Amino acid sequence: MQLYIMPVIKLQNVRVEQRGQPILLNVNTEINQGEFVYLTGHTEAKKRALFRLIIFEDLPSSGVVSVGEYDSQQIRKTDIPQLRRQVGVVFQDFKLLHHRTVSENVAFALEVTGVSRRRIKRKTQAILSDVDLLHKRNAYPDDLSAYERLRVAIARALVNDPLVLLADEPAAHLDSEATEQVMAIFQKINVRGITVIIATHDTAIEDRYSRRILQLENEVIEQIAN
Amino acid sequence: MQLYIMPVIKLQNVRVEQRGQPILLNVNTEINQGEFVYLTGHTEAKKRALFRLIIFEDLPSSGVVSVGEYDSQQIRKTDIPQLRRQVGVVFQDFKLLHHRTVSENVAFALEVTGVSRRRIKRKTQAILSDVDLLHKRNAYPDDLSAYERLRVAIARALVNDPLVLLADEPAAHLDSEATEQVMAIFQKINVRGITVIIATHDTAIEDRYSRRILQLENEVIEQIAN
Amino acid sequence: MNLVLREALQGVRHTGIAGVISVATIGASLLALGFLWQVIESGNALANRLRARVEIDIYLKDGVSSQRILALRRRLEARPEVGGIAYMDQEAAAKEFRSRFGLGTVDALSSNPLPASLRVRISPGENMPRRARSVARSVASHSAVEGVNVGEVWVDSLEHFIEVTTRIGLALGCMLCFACAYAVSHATKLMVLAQRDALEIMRLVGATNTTVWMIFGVGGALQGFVGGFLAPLMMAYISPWWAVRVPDLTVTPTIELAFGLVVLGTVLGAIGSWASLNRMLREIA
Amino acid sequence: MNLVLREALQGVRHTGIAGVISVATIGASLLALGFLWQVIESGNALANRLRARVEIDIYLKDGVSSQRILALRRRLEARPEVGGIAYMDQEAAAKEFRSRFGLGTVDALSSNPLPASLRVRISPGENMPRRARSVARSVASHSAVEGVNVGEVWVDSLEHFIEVTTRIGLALGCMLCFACAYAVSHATKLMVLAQRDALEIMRLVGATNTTVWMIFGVGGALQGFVGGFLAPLMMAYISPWWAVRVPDLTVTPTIELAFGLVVLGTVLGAIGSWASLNRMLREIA
Ligand SMILES: Nc1ncnc2c1ncn2[C@@H]1O[C@H](COP(=O)(O)OP(=O)(O)OP(=O)(O)O)[C@@H](O)[C@H]1O
Ligand SMILES: Nc1ncnc2c1ncn2[C@@H]1O[C@H](COP(=O)(O)OP(=O)(O)OP(=O)(O)O)[C@@H](O)[C@H]1O
Ligand SMILES: [Mg+2]
Ligand SMILES: [Mg+2]
Repeated sequence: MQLYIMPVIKLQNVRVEQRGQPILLNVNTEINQGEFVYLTGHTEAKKRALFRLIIFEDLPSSGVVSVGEYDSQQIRKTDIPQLRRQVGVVFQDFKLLHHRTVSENVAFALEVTGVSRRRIKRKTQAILSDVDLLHKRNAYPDDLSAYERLRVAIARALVNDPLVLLADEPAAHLDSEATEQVMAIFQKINVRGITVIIATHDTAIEDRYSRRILQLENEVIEQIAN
Repeated sequence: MQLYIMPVIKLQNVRVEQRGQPILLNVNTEINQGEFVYLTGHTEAKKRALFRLIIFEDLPSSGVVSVGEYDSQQIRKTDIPQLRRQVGVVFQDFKLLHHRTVSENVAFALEVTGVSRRRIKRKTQAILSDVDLLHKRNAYPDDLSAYERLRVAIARALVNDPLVLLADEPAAHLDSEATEQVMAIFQKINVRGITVIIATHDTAIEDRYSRRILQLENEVIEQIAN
Repeated sequence: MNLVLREALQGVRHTGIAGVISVATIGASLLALGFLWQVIESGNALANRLRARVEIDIYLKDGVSSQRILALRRRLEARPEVGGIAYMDQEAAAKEFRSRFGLGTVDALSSNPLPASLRVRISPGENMPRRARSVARSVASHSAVEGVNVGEVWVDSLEHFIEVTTRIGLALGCMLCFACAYAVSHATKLMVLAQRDALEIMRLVGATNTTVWMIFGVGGALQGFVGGFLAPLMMAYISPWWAVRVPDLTVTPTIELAFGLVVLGTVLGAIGSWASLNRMLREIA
Repeated sequence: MNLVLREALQGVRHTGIAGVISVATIGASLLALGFLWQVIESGNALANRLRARVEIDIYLKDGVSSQRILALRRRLEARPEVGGIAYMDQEAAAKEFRSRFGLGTVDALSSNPLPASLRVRISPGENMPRRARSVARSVASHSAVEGVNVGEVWVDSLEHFIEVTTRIGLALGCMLCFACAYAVSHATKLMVLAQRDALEIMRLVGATNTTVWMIFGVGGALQGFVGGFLAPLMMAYISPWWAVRVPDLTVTPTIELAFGLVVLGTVLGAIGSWASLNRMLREIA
C-alpha cells in the first residue's frame, strides 16, 4: 500500500440527471494526489459522464464534486478555466484540430492559457519528444495512425502540467504491444507526481496491472482492487 | 469450404509509395463476393492504407487494384463515385458530421447520391432500426456513446446497399459483450450477400471466429486462416 | 434537380449572414447598375430633345427692307445645317428680353432699343455647336446683319457629360459585376468551408463531382437570381418617390431592364460560385 | 496582450476573404462618411461665402441729382439688413451687361439705354432672401427709383440643399456605421464558426472567457482600425484628382477627420464583434 498526501478528487453522494433521466445515481469515491487508477465499466457504463463531472462540464444534480481546491458547490464560473488547466484530458475521440499540425495542436493548449511564445516552443518540443512524435510534428492528424493520434492527444493533455490526467479508453485502437508502451508512458507520467485516471472497458485489467480499480456499474462506483 | 461466385476485390502486386516512402510492398490477394474476411495487423501495420486503396482514395504506385467491375488501371475519374457507392466504409474515427443528427448523418449518404426524398426517409428508418438506434435518431453524435456512434457509422455505410462493407477497427471501444453484438450485426449483413471486411489489431481473432483472415505484416499480406 | 435545389437552398441557409450579405450585395450592385443605365438613357433622351433646340440669333440692321430679309432667309434655308428659321420683330425681342432677364431693366428704358432678328434652328445631328458656328460665320458679313449671337450651346457640355457618365458607367458597371461575382464566390467559399467535413464525406460515400458542383454552385446562381430580382423591384419601389424630386430622370425600370438584371444576376452568381468552387474543390480534395 | 494580438491577427487571417471584405466595407463606409462630412462642410463654407454676396439692384431714374442719390443711400444705410452699397453708373452697367449676356445684344444698340443703379449688399445672417425683399419694398416707391431687381437669390436653395444633404448625411451615416458594425460582426461570426472546434477545445483546456473574448473580439477592433485607417488615406489619395474636377468641394481630410474616422472604425469594429460574439458564445457553449 502506498501513502498519498491528500484527496485530489472527491465525489460525495453524486447524482447526475439529464433531461429527467438519471445518468449516475449515488457515486462516492476519493482519489488521492499521485494515484494511478483504472476506471473500468462496460460499454455505456457512463464513464464519460464521470469524466465530464471532473472537468466541471456537467455539474451534479445533487452531491458534491471537488477537484483540487475547487468544489462544485462553491466554484465560480470564472474559476472553471483555472480548474481545467489542472486536469488534462485525453478524450475518447481525441478531439484534435484537423486543420492544425501535430505541434500546433499541442501548442494550442498553451497558447490559449497565455504562455509566452518561447516557452510554448520549448514545452511543445519537449512533450512531443516524450511521446516520440518529434518526427511527425508537422503532420496533420488525418495522416496519422490511431496510435500516433493518441500520443498527440496525450501530449496536449500534459503540456499544461496538470495535477490530474484523465484518459478515456486510450488503448482502444492498440494491440497489446502498443498498449504496453502507452501504459509505460502513463506510468512515467504518474511517477512525476501526476494523478492518472484511465477509463477502460477491459474489465480483465486487474489481472495484468495491480492498480486501484474503480468499477462503474449500474450507475454507481465500486472499488474492486487496490 | 464455401463456394464463391467471383472475386469482388483483387490486388495484384500492389505497391504503394507516398512521398518516396514505401507504404505497402507487394500485396496480392483476392476476396470473393459474399465473403467475410478479417484483416488483422498490428498497430500501424497500414491497414488503413489498404482500405484507401479499395475505395480508390489512393492509387497504387504499381500493380493493379480491382473492385467490382472497376480496376485501377482503366477507371475514369468520373467512375470513382459509382465505385464508392458499392463500398460502404465504417471509418476508424467514424467521420460523422457533428452538426447533424443521427438520422441526418445516415440520410446524407443517400441524399448526395440523388435518391428520392420518400425513399431516403424509408431507408433511413429501416437501417436505423436494424442497428437499434431509432430512439436516438434525433440525437447528435457528440451526445452518443462510442458504441452508439459506431452503429450510426455502420448504418451510414450500409444505407446505399453496397456490395462490400469495410470496417476499420469497429470493436475498438467495445467490451466483449458489445463486440459480440456488433459481430452479429456484421454476420447478418454478410448473410444478405454483402462482402464484409473487418480490420482489427486483435491478432488472436482466429481463436474466436473461424473466418478467413488476411494478416498485414511487414507491408505484405499473408493469409493465415480460412 | 429537385434534390439539388433543396440541398442548394439548405446550403444557402447554412451560409447564414454570408448568404444574406451576398444577396444584398448583388441586389445593391444591380440596383446601382440599373440606376446608371437609366441615367444614361435619360441623359441621351434629354440630349436628343435639346438637340432639336440649338439656335442662333441673327440681329438685323434697323430699317432693312423685307425683301432683303427674305433673300437672307433663302440663303440660310439653302444650307444643310439649318433646320428652321423664325423672324422675330422688335416687339417680340423686347418681350423675350423681359421674360429672360427680369422686369426692371427693359422697363427702365425710354425706347425699345432691341433689334429685330432671325432665329435659326440648327438641324439635329453630330457636332451641332460647330455647325451653328459655321452658319453664323457665313452670314456675319452680310450687309443686312448687325450681329450674330451663337448663344450658349450647352448641348455640347451635356453631350460631354453623357459621354463621361457612360464611361464611368461602364467602369463602374464592370466593378459592380465583379462585386456581384465576388460576393457570391465569397459566400460559396464560406459555404464550402463551413461544410468542409460534409464535403469530405460526400466524396467518400460516392457523390459525383456534378452533384457536389450542383449543390454548391446552384446556390450561387440562386443568390444571384434573388439579388437580380430585388434590384428592379427596388427601382420600381423608389420610382414614384424619385419622380417627384427628379422629374427629368425616370428610374422606373422597363421590362427589358428588369429581365436583363435578373439574368445578369443569375449569370454572375453562377460564375462567382463556379470560380470559388473550382479552387476550393482542388484545395480540399 | 502580445499573445492576444497574435491570435487575433491569426484569427483575422483565418477568416480570409470575409476579413478582407469586412475591412473593405469599413473602409468604404468610412470613406463615404468622410466624403459626406466634407460635402456638408464645403457646402456650409460655400453658403457662407454666398451669404456675403446677396445683392439687390436699385435702378435710378435718368438725371436724378447726386444729392438725392446720397439721401437714398443714407436711408438705405440706416437699415440693419444692408451690409454695403455701391454706386454703378451707366458706363459700368453697360460693361457688366456685355460681360453677362454676350457681345451681340448691347453692341447692336445705338445708344446706351441702361440706367445707373445702387447695388445693395445684404448683411449675412438668417433668411437673407426675405430681408432682401423687405429692403426692395422699402425703396420701391421712392421718387428717385425707376425699378428694383432683387435678382436670383439662390443662397436660399443652396441652404435648402445643405439642409437636405445634412439630413441624408445623418441617415446615411447611421446606415454606414451600422454597415461597419454588421460587416465586423459577420466576419467575427464566420471566424467563430470556422473555429468552432478550436473554440470547444479552448474551453476544455482552460482558456478563460476573457481570453476567448479577446482572441475573437480584438480581431474585430483590428479590422475596424485598419478600415478606419484606409478611409482618410484613400480620401487623401483621391483629393488631387478630385480637386481638378470639383474645385469648390475639397475632399482632403483634416487631421481631426482622419483621426475621427480611425477611432470610429475601431469602436464600430469592437462593437460589431462584441455583438456577434455574445450571441455565438452563448449558442455554442
Ligand atoms: N451527460 C450526459 N447527458 C446525456 N446523456 C448522457 C450523458 N452522459 C452519458 N449519456 C448517455 O449515456 C450513454 C452512455 O454514454 P457514455 O459515453 O458515458 O458511456 P461510456 O461508458 O463512455 O461508454 P463507451 O465505452 O461506449 O464510450 C449514452 O447513450 C449517452 O448518450
Ligand atoms: N496513404 C498514406 N500516406 C502517407 N502515410 C501513410 C499512408 N497510410 C499510412 N501512412 C502512415 O503509416 C503509418 C500507419 O498508419 P495506418 O493508419 O495505416 O495504420 P493502421 O494499421 O490503421 O494502424 P492503427 O491500428 O493505429 O489504426 C502512419 O504513420 C501513417 O502516417
Ligand atoms: Mg466512453
Ligand atoms: Mg487504422
